[in-house]
Amino acid sequence: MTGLLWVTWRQHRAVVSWTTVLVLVVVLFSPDLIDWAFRNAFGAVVAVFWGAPLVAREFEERTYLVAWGQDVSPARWLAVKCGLLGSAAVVLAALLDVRQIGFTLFGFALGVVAGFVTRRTVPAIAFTLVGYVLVRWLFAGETSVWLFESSVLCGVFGAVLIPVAFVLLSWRTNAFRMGVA
Amino acid sequence: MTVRVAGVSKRVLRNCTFELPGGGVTALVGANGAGKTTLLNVLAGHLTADSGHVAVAGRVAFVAQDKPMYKGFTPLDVLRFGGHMNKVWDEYKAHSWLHRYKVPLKRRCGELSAGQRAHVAFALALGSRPDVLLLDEPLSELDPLARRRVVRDLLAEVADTGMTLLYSTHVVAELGGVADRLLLLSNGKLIVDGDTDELLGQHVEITGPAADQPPVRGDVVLARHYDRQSTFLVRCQGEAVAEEPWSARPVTLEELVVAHLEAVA
Amino acid sequence: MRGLLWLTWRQHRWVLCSTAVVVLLASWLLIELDLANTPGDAVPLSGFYAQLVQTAFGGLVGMFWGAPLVAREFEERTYLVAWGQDVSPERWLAGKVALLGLVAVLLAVPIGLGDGYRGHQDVSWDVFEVSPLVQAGYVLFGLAAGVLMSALVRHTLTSMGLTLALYVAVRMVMSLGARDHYLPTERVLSEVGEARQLPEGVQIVETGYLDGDGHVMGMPSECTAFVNPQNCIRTHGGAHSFVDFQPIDRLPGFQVAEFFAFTAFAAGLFFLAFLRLRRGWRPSRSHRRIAA
Amino acid sequence: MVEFRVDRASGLPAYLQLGRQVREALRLGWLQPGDRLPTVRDVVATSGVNANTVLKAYRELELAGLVEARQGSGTYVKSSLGSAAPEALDDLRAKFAAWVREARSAGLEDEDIDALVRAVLSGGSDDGAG
Repeated sequence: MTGLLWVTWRQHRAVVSWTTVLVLVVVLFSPDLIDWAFRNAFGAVVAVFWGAPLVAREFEERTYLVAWGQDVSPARWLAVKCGLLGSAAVVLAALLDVRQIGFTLFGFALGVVAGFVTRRTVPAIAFTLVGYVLVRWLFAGETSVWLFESSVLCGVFGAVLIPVAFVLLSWRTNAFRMGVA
Repeated sequence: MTVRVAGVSKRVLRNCTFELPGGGVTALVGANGAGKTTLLNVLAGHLTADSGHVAVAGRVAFVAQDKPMYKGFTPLDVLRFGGHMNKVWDEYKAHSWLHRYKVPLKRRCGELSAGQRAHVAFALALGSRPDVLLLDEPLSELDPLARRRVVRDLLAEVADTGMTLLYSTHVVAELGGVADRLLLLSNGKLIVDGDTDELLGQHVEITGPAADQPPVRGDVVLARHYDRQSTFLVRCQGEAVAEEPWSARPVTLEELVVAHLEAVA
Repeated sequence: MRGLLWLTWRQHRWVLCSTAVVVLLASWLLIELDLANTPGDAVPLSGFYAQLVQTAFGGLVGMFWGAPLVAREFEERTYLVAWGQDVSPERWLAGKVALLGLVAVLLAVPIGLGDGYRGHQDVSWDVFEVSPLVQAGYVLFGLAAGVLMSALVRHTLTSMGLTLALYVAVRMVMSLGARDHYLPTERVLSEVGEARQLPEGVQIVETGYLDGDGHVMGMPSECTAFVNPQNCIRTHGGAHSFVDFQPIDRLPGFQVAEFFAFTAFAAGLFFLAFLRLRRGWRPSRSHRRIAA
Repeated sequence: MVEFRVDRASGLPAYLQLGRQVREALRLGWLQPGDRLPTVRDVVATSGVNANTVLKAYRELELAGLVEARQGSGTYVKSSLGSAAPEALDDLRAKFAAWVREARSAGLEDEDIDALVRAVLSGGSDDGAG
């Protein structure tokens, strides 16, 4: 696993770092107006800059042939990356506002799926953005219209999207082949 | 058998069947769009065949034609990537390849030349100690000297480790003595699959007075008729003996491949 | 120029169409539903999100049109093709920017018309951004930011991020800070504690207290505890309370000022982008022409 | 030690080219019985020929009785091809060189000499008597 830790950090250190800095800046000293706007937009930022490029860039640069050509099976590669980046996103969202955790998870998962569907960065970002805003719009009405707090619902919706990503992955390549020693 | 392909169809590939023994060097030749890359991708596991069965024994390494690589990584990062992402990783082998071809280790791959990027891709592939190495037009970015040295290094690697090498190429003239097996693909179908030495022995070009059949037993691959003269490229089973006024000439690999491709084109 | 028209359309038609769809949908929501003055004054959700598109319009165009413009060419290495022709890189960029800018401004008109759910006042400071002119300024600025970041960073994802950051930052600084001070504010004085009469629909910029000789006096700390601290302030020498504001009739002028401010920014950024292009890249085929 | 050179564009299979070069070396006395042929790995590394081809060539030479593989230590030359003793070889070469000079002075080009020699070689016995 530590191998994938290094790979995930090496590939995504830039985007994770500046997002963290942004969150700290907003949390530590920002007037409440910006704070409110950023807090709600954080889910979109993670979706667009973390989720969408995760797979879309690999397809676009054709480096999926490198990433999924190693011993580590593509399924584990995706699982560990989503796990690491997902939990980092949750931690940052928790810093901002607990309600955002659900939305952020959903946004991230939506981005990954959009990456699989479009396989190009800019379209993936566009779909993710539109999808995120639409779903926030649907759920944002009366928060308890679906019996659950909307952010929890989004979180569940996001959790459902992750297996969808794995299904799409296995269509793309035999994702679950065991790493041959 | 290290690589077994039975009745595989995918995109343009139609019902491909062949087997590669371990430790052999096989050349995959074919016109553009004949399905070489698709076949290699299926063998590498990046594409799953629509029908048929593919079995590859052992570890597979695949280097695509455009040598894709993370442009933000330096060659050192790529070696670390190989180490982290593989159970079996031979840092020395990968590093010595980069050293031998003088690839700068600290510069980002995006800033390296195409040839250097190719060497980084080779180092990553060889470093994972594959049992089967699949290369899609490996020599296309290399200068003549590097090309010769890479062929020697790859063959030495095959000799040392008993690895099976399957590579696609357009430069047929350079196959002699390198590939001991030739697979010829034409729009998705395998039209020739044989040992290069046997193929050379079997094929002969017979020229003589105009006739519609050559004087020798064997199937005619290509026939050309002029007003008083005919030339036949024949693939015969046994020894090809041609008396006067016919004359027989041994055929080179390139002529053989071009003839087969032309016959089917 | 006709060649560039085809090229720009051929290369960017999907992103142009999808943006247009989103923008027109939002505009329709803002314009059409507003007339139907839906029951209840709460802002229906569609209105909120339409306003979201209206505010983010310039940024979206910057991110999706401007940021990939040059960066994508470098990432795919297609700049060798694009700038290897007889059209020089500068004219290539000028043509694309002109055409994209034109379409962006055209889209700014509908997005700027719908005043949506802001109480239907025809003229009010709340609907400052509801004006095609202002939206045109924003979108040109967004596009310029995208193109510059694209030329500087030459990496799509990063330039999208930087474009968004620059756009949000400048828009915040302008609308929260600078906009109120395009012209010096007018001041109305009144006795401490008396109700102030202000003209209709003003934009209040600053309120506070003046001491005896007319200097601005901060709220004395002791008085903060009182519910109505008037007499406490009087005792601490507070003579008058003042209100600085911008009268409503200045609104159109401010909108024009904001338009020129953002177009000036845009011009500056475009110039820098061209500079970066020319300095960073030799002239195209022309330099290969050997003197006859 | 012999250095193999494979002409990749020729119609002759590589393993036959290797065999021919070994036989040539034997005839010209560069390889003596008891010499060791280069290992398969060295031939692969120096002349870029794949291992199976080298093995095939060595096995073909072994079947022809020219070389023998000694377990674990490589392939050694067993018998020479030079039917004639080396001294006889030199004497014949001198005579032949004289003949070539004579032919050239008679105005024959190299191609004519080549065709003449090939005709005599393929003509076989009848010319011998004449």
